[in-house]
Amino acid sequence: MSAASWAVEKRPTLVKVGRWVGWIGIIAVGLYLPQAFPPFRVGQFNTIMAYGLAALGLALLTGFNGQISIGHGAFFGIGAYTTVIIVGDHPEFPWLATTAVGALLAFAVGIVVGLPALRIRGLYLGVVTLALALLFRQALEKYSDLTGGSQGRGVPRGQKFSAPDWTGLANDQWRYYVIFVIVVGCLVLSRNIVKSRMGRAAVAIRDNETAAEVLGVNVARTKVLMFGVSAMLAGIGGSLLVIGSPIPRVSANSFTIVLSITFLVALVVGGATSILGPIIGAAFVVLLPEVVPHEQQVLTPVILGAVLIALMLVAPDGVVGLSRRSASWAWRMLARAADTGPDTGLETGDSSKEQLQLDSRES
Amino acid sequence: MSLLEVSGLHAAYGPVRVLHGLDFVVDEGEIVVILGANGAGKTTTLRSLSGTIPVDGEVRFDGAPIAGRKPEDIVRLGMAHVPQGRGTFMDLSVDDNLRLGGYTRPVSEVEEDKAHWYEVFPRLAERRDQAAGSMSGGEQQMLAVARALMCRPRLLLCDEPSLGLAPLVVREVFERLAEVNQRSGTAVLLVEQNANLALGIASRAYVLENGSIVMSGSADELSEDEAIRRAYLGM
Amino acid sequence: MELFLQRLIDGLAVGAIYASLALGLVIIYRSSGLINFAQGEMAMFTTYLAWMLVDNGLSVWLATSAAMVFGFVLGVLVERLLIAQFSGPKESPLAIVIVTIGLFLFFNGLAPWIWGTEGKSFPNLFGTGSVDLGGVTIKVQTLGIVGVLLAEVVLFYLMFQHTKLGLSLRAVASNRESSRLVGLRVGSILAVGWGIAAMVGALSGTFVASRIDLTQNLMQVVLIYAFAAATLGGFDSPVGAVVGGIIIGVVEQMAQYVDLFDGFTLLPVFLLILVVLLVRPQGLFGRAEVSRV
Amino acid sequence: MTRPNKRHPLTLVAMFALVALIAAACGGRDDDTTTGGGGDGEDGGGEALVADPADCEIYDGEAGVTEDTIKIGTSAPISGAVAAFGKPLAGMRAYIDYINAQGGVDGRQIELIAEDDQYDPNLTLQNVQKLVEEDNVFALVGVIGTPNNLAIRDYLAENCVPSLAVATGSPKWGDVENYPWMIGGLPSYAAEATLFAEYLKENQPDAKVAVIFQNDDFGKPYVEAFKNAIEGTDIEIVGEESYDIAGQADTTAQVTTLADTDADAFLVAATTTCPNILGQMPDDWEPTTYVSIVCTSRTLMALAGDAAIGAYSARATLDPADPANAEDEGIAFFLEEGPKYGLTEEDLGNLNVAIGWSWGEWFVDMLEESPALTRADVMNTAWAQQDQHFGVLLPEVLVNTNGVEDPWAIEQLQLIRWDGQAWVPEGEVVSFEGETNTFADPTA
Repeated sequence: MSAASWAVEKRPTLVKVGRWVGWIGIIAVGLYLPQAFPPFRVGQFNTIMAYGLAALGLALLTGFNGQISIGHGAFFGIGAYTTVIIVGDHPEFPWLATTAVGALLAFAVGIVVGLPALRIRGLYLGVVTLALALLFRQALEKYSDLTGGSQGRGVPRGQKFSAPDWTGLANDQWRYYVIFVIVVGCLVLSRNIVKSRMGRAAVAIRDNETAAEVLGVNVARTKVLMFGVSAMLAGIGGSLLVIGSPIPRVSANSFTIVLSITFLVALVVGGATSILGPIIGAAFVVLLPEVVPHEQQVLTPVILGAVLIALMLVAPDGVVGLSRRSASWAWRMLARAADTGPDTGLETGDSSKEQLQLDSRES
Repeated sequence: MSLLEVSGLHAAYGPVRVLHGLDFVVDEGEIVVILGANGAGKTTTLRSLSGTIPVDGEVRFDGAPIAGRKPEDIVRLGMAHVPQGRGTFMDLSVDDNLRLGGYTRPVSEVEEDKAHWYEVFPRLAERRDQAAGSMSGGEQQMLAVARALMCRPRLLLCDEPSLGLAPLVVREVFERLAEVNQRSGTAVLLVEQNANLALGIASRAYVLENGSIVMSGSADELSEDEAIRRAYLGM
Repeated sequence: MELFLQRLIDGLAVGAIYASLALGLVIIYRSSGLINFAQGEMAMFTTYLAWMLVDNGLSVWLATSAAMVFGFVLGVLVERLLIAQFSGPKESPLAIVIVTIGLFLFFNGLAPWIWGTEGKSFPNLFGTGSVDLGGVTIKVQTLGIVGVLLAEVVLFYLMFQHTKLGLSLRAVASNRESSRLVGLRVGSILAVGWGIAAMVGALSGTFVASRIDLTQNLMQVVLIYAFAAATLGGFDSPVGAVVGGIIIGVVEQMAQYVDLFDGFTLLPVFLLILVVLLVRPQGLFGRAEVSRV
Repeated sequence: MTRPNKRHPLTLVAMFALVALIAAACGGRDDDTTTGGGGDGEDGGGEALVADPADCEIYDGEAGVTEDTIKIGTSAPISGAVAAFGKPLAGMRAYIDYINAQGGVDGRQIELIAEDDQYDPNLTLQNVQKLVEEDNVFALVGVIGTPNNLAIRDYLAENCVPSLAVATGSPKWGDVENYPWMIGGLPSYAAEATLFAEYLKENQPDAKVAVIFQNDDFGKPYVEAFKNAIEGTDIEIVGEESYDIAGQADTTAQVTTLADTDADAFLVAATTTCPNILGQMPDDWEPTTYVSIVCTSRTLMALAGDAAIGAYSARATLDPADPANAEDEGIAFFLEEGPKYGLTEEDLGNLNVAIGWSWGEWFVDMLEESPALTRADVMNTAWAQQDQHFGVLLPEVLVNTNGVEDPWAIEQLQLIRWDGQAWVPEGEVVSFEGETNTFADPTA
């Protein structure tokens, strides 16, 4: 038996092993990063992870459930403001507890926003959530006594999330590791949700709401819960953004609709139907400005827009989908070389099946 | 030369092959029925004729090859398709539906034809300003047929007009089809499960199973055939 | 009372602008069932083109007309080159939402690159005079914009109900496959729909630019209110867009009576559309979804 | 089928354990938390330093300075919604190119690294960290935006990095006690609001004032300061309306409401919305109108058309676009040298570009005056300015600072009036020297 045909035969096992190796590799690299980079880079990785969580929330909502939100910046903001306000007023309050509070608040608001989403379907939901993003920004300015408005609000000077002595870590490294663990936890949680009954129900709703209903899926409950969970992830991300910063501070100017759009870009770049994709997408949006030449920075949004359009044309399932498809293609080539493999022609469809779909009024 | 000549027609949805080389003809002015069970490939056959799905094989309409052409061009050649589920413009009025049927014709003809078909289908005339979606299934089926006829086709493709209709209404629809065929000389290619009524108005028939034609003959011959009687006529 | 009347009239004026952009959104929605998030940015872009012409000495009216032509071409190009790529099996409204958001970023970034970041001033189409009616001042500009809006509505009504183009636009929106089966060239019709929408957008862009300075942000906020107007009125109803626009304009003005809404103008608008959508998901004038059998 | 969700609590626990292990194994970073407060705080030499390196855990006084270069940085909105605010950068760049062409500062070429923050304070902080930690810049200059500077000032104070000519007028820059490493490059908004209050006291002592303000970091302190200034006078605010710049296309409702009060003075604390506001004023309402200094651009005034005629504002600088100013030394220099260093025709007519140019000049002056090229020396030089004049400042405007006592650089303003074509000066230049911090509490 040739190596190729062996590989083809063992494909399922290999894929599984490969996946584990991949995950362990990612975690290992993730753990090593703060050892290799200066504090400001480590802070940037924190931003990537925080944005990544918001994009992950969008993936659950959009990629796996077919609902759209152009307002996730608001949920992200809820998390961020919760942390700053609580720690600002009660410096003794543990930082990570504020993340939990922020997550719960975002979840609750997500449920409230998700409720009308039951009736306001598809594209209408896009419009309503877009309005929500702007509304949040206005509320920050309107209630600036609490939020600091556009001037912003910080915690008492010097107060920051610092490393306990026993760790022997620098503050930035400590922040990074804590956030890293939470993010990995959220990734595992999301993966489990997707594989759970609820996740399958969500996908069924995305693909055909009426059919899902006929099959006995509780459409209303699933959609509202997905909205809540999605908002919660964004809320955690927002809180982590603050915790991960050497100068914990928020300003209304950071929570414009541009932020919500940024999350969408991250989602699309990474791949809407993957768990790791949103983090990759977040890395893209955070690091892109650095690769744009300084003289051409005015063009950053143009590049973002062009990338978004190009991706939808050539790889609507994002970077992760693209790699899935090329892996699948490689397997087929291997199978052909081995000439023993089963016809995998149908299997290659599995990533394209997961392209973006949306329950729209006219579908 | 027949009006429609099909040979070696293949079609597939993605990797799933549905039609495996059909050969059949429809002559000028006749009614031909293709019988087949659910999933036999009846709808696919019609869709491949009208250009809504890509095909392999040869399709000649009035001598000209049309395989691979777009539906909007094929309709201009004189082949109209009443799709499964009727394809009415639900939120448009009956009158607008008919006007759209005559989209490829000059305006003067459209008014004339509309008047004509309102005469043939008086129920449509009564409902001319009503949204098509608000009518009963039978009325919508009539509308779909009338709309298809508005382009003055030489061949009318009809996809299971009996689907979802009460038996009495089905009977009326078939009567109308026969009437239209006689009055205007439009050839009709009908796909049906309801063999009883279809064979009643058709001159010839084909039987489609799993994407292949397994039997053909005159309508009378087939209605006598033992296998057909058992499979499609419920006897 | 005078204050109340003044606010009503002001609301009408602002609402007319929202309505005007909302009309463009409705046209696209009607023909393709899509929402164009780049509608405002395309209008901003064509307004810059109009500004260039004015800057080179062309009259405002001619420049505005030229901008409308540009708009039409831009709309057709966007539909043919991008949106049309997503028809057929790959069709997904969400993909198109994201493409239009991409276009939003694209145009929003391109404009300052071409024309700089400094605001430009765009002349007023109707001059600066005003009419006094028993203590209530009405600007000639207001009358002009409302007049143009009414003309737009009448023209659109005639086009949709009484022309072959209008009929085919409605048909394509209603059932794309059947449209092809009766011989409509769906692609071209959709492109024309986008063209008309962008043309209307170009007009509203010049209206807005005559009131605030022309920057790449010209239409962003207006677009949100136009969305609200279309949502309120029903995305498939031109009449709804106009009524929705006027209502939102008036609500925005009247909200000044309530302290809660001071500096928080989106709240009443947001609450309003939320309530309307909950009670009538298709909007005030929208047609309810006809169930398919 | 497996039931992976059952595994998840365990996975999490395992993950925590793993991280704890690895983190402990890896250990901390050597170069980060160097212990020992103080550094080598000897540079300044003086006793009572305003900017004292002893306040910092780590002090790297000569960062970014080599034999032949000085690296400096800035962060500004180069792209994004308010990229227009980034205009001064062009002027600053041009001036630095000019000075480099003249041989630089003490033979050192200045290298300016500008990062884009899209006006998002989070990005500003990231940019500044990058500039300080990776690019190793000596100082920052002309960082734009109130929220943006607020986001970085703790960082600057902790790391003892000077930020000169901070590009906003927020009263907060007067808080030198807590933040000695930054100095403002514009007059305080509070000083401006006070100027208008002073004018009213003199000319309309019982004025009824209508106020419209942007409900943000610009408008709010502006109105606060105005209220402080009229306290105890007969001037009364009869109407107060705010609007949200990001969520509102139109301010008609607010203006209509204010017009209804029949106020005889109108304070417009707005930025780009000024023309809209002026244009919405009904013809029969003719109050004494004051627009903020940021509205004095010709584009904005032109947009407002006739409605703007007679409006008051203030200035501390000369407008390069006004031919009447062509004789001024600073303006002439800017117009002559600017184009040689990349400024376009449009840039030359832009007041903000001219202001950026001026900051460049001021910054270079401070470098040259500094006893040594260390961060503390340069910063303390900024805190001890005497009758300094630079760029396109009005000839009468002289910069005097004295650390905590007098932290404001630009404290002279002149009232001006729009005649439909140009701004015409109204009266003499008013000096608030040393008083700015009394107009608004910088620590509020």
